[in-house]
Amino acid sequence: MLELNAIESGYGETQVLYGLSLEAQAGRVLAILGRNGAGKSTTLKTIMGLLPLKSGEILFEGKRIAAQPFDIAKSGIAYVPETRDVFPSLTVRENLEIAAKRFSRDGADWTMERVLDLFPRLGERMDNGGTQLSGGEQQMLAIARGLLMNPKLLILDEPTEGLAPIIVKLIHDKLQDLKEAGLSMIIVEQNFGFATSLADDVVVVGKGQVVWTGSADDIKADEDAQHTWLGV
Amino acid sequence: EDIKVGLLLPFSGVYAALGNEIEAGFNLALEQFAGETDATFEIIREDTEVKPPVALGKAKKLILQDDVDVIAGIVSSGVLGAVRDMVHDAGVPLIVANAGNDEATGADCSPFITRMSFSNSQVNRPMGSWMHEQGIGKVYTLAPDYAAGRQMIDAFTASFTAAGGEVVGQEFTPFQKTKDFGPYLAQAKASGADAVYVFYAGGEAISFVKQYDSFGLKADLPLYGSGFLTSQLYVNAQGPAAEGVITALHYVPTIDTPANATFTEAFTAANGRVPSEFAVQGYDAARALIEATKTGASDRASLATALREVKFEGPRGTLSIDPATNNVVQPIYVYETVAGENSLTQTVLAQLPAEADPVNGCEMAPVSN
Amino acid sequence: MAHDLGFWTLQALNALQLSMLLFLLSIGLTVIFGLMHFVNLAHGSLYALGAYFAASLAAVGGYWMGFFLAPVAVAGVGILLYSGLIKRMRKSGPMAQVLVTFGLIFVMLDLTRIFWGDLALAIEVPALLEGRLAFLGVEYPTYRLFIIALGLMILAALAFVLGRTQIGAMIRAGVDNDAMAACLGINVERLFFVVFCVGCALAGLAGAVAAPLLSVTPDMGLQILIPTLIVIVIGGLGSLKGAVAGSLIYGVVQTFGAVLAPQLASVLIYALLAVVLVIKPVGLFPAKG
Amino acid sequence: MLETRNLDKSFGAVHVTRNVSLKLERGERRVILGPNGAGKTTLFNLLVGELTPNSGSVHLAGADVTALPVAKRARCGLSRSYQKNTLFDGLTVEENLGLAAAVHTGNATKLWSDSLVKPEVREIVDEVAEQVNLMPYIHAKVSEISYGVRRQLEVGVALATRPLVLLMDEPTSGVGPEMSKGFHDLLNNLPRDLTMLIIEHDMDLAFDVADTITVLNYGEVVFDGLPDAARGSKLLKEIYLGSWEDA
Amino acid sequence: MFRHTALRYTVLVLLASAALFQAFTAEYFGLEILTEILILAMLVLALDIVAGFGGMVSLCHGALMGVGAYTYAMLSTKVGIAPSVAMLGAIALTGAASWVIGAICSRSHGIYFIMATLAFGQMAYSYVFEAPAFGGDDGLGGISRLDLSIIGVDLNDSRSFALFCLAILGAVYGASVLILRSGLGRSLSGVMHNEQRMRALGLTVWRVKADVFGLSGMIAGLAGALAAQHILYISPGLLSWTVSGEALVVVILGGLGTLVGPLVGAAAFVMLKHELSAVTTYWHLVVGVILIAVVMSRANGIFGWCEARWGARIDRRLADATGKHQPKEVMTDA
Ligand SMILES: Nc1ncnc2c1ncn2[C@@H]1O[C@H](COP(=O)(O)OP(=O)(O)OP(=O)(O)O)[C@@H](O)[C@H]1O
Ligand SMILES: Nc1ncnc2c1ncn2[C@@H]1O[C@H](COP(=O)(O)OP(=O)(O)OP(=O)(O)O)[C@@H](O)[C@H]1O
Ligand SMILES: [Mg+2]
Ligand SMILES: [Mg+2]
Repeated sequence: MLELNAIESGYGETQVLYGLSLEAQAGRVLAILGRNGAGKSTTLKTIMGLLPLKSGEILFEGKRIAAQPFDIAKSGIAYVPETRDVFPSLTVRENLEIAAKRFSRDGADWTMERVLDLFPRLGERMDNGGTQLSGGEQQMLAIARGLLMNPKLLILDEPTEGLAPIIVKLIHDKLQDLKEAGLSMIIVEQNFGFATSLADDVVVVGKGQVVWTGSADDIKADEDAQHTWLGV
Repeated sequence: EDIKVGLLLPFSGVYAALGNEIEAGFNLALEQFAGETDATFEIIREDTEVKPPVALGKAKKLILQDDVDVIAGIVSSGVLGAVRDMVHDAGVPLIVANAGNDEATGADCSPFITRMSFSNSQVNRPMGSWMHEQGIGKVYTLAPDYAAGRQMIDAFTASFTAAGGEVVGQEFTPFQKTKDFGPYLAQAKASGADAVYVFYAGGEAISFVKQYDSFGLKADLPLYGSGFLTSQLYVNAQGPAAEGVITALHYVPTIDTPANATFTEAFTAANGRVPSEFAVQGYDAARALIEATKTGASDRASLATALREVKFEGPRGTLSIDPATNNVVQPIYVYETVAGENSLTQTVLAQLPAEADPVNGCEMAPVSN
Repeated sequence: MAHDLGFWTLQALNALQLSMLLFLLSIGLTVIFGLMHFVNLAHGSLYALGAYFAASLAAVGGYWMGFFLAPVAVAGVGILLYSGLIKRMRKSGPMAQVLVTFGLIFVMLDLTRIFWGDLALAIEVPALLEGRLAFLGVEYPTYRLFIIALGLMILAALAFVLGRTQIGAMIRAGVDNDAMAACLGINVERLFFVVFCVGCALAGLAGAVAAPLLSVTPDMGLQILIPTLIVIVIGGLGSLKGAVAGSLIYGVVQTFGAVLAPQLASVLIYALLAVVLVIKPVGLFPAKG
Repeated sequence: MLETRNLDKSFGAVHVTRNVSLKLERGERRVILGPNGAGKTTLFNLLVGELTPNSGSVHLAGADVTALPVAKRARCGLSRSYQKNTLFDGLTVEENLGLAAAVHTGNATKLWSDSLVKPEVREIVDEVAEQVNLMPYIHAKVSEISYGVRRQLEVGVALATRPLVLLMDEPTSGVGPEMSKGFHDLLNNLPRDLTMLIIEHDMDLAFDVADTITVLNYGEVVFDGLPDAARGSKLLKEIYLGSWEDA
Repeated sequence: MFRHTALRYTVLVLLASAALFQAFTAEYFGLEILTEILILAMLVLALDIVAGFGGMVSLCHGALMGVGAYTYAMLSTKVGIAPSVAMLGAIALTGAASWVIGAICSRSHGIYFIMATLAFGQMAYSYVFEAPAFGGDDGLGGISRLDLSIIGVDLNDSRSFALFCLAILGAVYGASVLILRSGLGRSLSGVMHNEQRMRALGLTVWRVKADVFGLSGMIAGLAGALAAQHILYISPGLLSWTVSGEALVVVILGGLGTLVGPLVGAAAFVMLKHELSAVTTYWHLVVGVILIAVVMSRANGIFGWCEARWGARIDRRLADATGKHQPKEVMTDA
């Protein structure tokens, strides 16, 4: 579905990714793990076109991915950033609508009703401003916004950061449901247990390169790898 | 003999239009009258940008580098103030073609500075008594808050109150920063005056006259002013709003004399527009220079002396120089702006006699060196 | 001086009218800043250009032709500026942008002088809006009421577009966080372009509207620049609320200052600006994000 | 040495620190653990004065410093490093350290002499550069050094004010394992009387350098004790691992 | 922090020799232009100190210069104080005023700082413009120059005055370098690069900003006192924001934060202005186009462009010659 071939990228002068390659397969969940600053978020930002690709290539459904973030989004990739990036001057409803109305194509699964079904709390907060939400609610909103784009691939960066365990559990269950419904996902997580219980495949990133690849079960069993690459 | 003339005018900045108008008049006079004298003229034009320091620099250049025999021009009083000492000390005759600050022919007068335009009090003083004669008892005044604005209004106020009138309110608006006169007009309306007397010029005059009309004040509260308010240069931009405004000035294009007819015809032919008072000031400045050279004067000192004695019949009537101050002595015209065939024109209501300004502290030394 | 109620009503209307004129000007500038983080000092020059276009067009086809076409023409100039200069300057620092637009002020000032001359121009108020209307117990010039109405309409329209429609939500999203907006499939660059042109058109409209009221002179753009900047800095850069608040404050202080403390009139607004910045270094209602 | 009493801070409706009371003895090295968003950085900001608490107080060496501005507290001997590098990017490593040392030695506002050539400043710069392994980069600009080196400099700048109390916010985040180890050595080599408060996600390091451990969760101190106790704490595991595993 | 590079020394020497040559050979008008350049150079040095090295982009330096000019004129003509004392008074008063402005504006940044300084400048302008005591719109004349007859110099002679200004500019440049290289100067650059961190290190940031702004104001005041003596006539236009804007343009055209660049900029600007305004009244248009071109070229002004082209090369050659090598950075990745 999505293939990264030896990509290099970074911020201005500072290069962060050094020839990183990975592949996310359709209908499966890929977890990207790694220490702080390993380059996980940078990888996602590069996929979304938010950072310039210095070399290497990114293929989405076999074709070279578009250059501009808005074209990438239109081609069917939804991104939930680690910073959530809820728009503060938009209400919850508007936050959802600007995603929903632009992607209501034929055969779309996700509608406002379904999303509100999924996160009933958002329904109670429809007219709240984006900043008047708790951290958990913001995270729900960011995920809901991603879903409303009816993506072929959903990218989540640290979806559990700063969330109460109970919400982590909720999100875990919902993502599990989505996975079972056949949605492709890439998840970046600090939370090892969360990631491995959700993912099919795992890559570990260290210093801007993939240092370990395998299945979720493999890494759960491989304490050595965990220790070496994740410091767990 | 070849006489080098420095033409010191603003060709950019807020007064660029005035500079161009004066230059056009100046050139016209040279064309028309150069034949009357043996002298030939070489013109060196410099742009003051209406900035006193720049103008002073340019004056220094004209005097010290180009070695001119005479300088003509100067639009703003600030610029005149800046170059005054320079020309005085250098002994270069200066023919002022606009700047009207009273001091230039008062406390700061110089035998080298001859003013062919007007002085601020000269054009406003007669209006005070004239308006009172017309039966106006109470007046509200408005003018921009700068030296010229205050001098114009003070001269009017002095003669108006001397004649028995009462100034019921007086406001000075921030100079060149006031675009909207609404607040002041409401004040004027509430003041209980019989009429409003103002001094505004240029863009401010256009805005003022139009806004005055739009507030409907003209009917109850007739608008009078110093004639720059409805200058020929701007009056057409004011449109019908200017109709019925009565002002006084040293020149109106519709003065009915042969000299003026020749002038307006020639100027209109050359420039495609009816001349304004600024054009005539330039015209008469050049004319004065030519008259001076007719006496044989050709160097700085002799020109200065000759300029003080010029007297001729121009578009504005008989002009002479007051030997006590070196200011021009000229009649003042009260006129009403009226609708003409396809543009606004002026009807002269009264010609008030020429009157020399008071000496105002001028101690005129004879031309030395 | 004792003044009756009518006097104060009149002055309040004057204040409102001035505010609305400033609002028309500052809103374009503040929207451009809010969306693009671009300080366009040449905004005042675009206003002057609008007045000149309006004057020329009015001479050909009457007031309304100028009124409707001048903003379009200025938007056209905006397109040229955007594709020639602004687009390339988007990524450079604010200092560079300030200077380029500062240079543009000089260029546009002299270009208007070359094309239209130094003489002041003027437009007649259209027949429809001539005269005065009795209003709240006072007679007030219809044209000024028209400006107030137009300002309120533009305010309402912008508040509606920015506050209620999809496009408005997209623009506000772009203001909040342009990278994330792009990730939702919004072409932020194109939105910026449109907004820049709309900002220019609004400047042009302000010029066309101001022309019959004031005189049209080459330096009118330079003269209005400082008041406009004061408005948006007092209000806080980039927010509609700030532009409204700034305009109202400026209009009220200027109008009532002229009446109540005429000696201080010209210093007052600067003193106010200084005080606001000392108390709130980023203005009263700065845009978030 | 450093003490907080019932520190409380909320941003609007978001309650970030709740009644945090901590007490650090002179020379104590305490590590703060807690999930993202637990309020650790906020606590630091409250301690150094970049944020003002809604209630509660901060005491430094026995004196109440709650009302003092950032700069004054810093001059009282409180120094911090930032989670996100907060360096002088256009300047060299030497100048970065020099600025800190100049403020400490009172040379920062002298008009008649250059601070960087003062012997007392040079001494600190050289010593700190040595301590945090920055000698090879001493003349390089910050923009030219790698992220890990910058993280070291981040701590170096904080050290160069010769603080009594040093607050370090995730000093090893973004630092590779080798450098992490080097950092470990650095901490062990710092004078024992330096009081330290460290926010850290690296468990190995945390348990190794800590005299005591505080765990923050939702702005609340949920654990305060010795490393050994923490290591065995189910609570800590739960905070880090989440609770769905139990389900 | 300011450093002299080989290129900077070279340009300085060239500028100084050109100025000396001009001062000894030029005719009257050439001396006028030279003096104008020298005084503008002082103003832009003052501005570069705050804007280029402290990030405080000020739009009130023109007004500060005006305050210096008016203080000098008022003290020497109206109050009757000796010109030398009046000059010191002008420097002190302008310094004090700008210290206060700096202190008040120290919390603002970027465009807000620009606007805050503009507000103070315009207040001074409006006040002077409307105050009859200061001559109002018409300005003040009758100013006399410093009396240096004790050392046998007659400043009323243009050549002596130009040389006098050149000497003062030299002193001002030296003082600027000293300020920037002092502890205060270093702290200033720290504040410009990262204000938050400087505060966390224990620096009272507003004091540093105010102190430097005050020092810069003293230089502006000195320039103003000299401008008054040069033109012998002052008008409120001197305080107008466009003067500050022009000074800023000169600093940027020359090269912000290079100290030498603004000197080049001042010379280039004044000469360009005189040449162009002799040719066309639309010279602002040409200046505007040049400004846009320079900024769009993405170089840091004329001098910045030269530094980018030749600076490194010259330095390297010099380093090779003296055998002083800076350790080359080893790029290691985290
Ligand atoms: N805006 C930036 N400019 C420069 N460098 C950056 C920037 N953002 C991140 N970096 C650096 O890039 C490297 C990789 O960052 P990235 O955000 O991809 O890490 P990550 O793997 O997502 O870590 P985390 O788990 O902490 O989110 C880090 O060393 C970081 O310091
Ligand atoms: N200025 C602010 N306004 C509103 N909320 C804030 C602000 N600063 C921080 N917060 C919120 O307060 C909470 C605590 O933040 P803090 O930075 O202290 O967390 P932390 O424990 O340091 O987390 P991390 O490990 O991610 O650094 C977070 O949920 C954050 O979103
Ligand atoms: Mg990340
Ligand atoms: Mg933190």
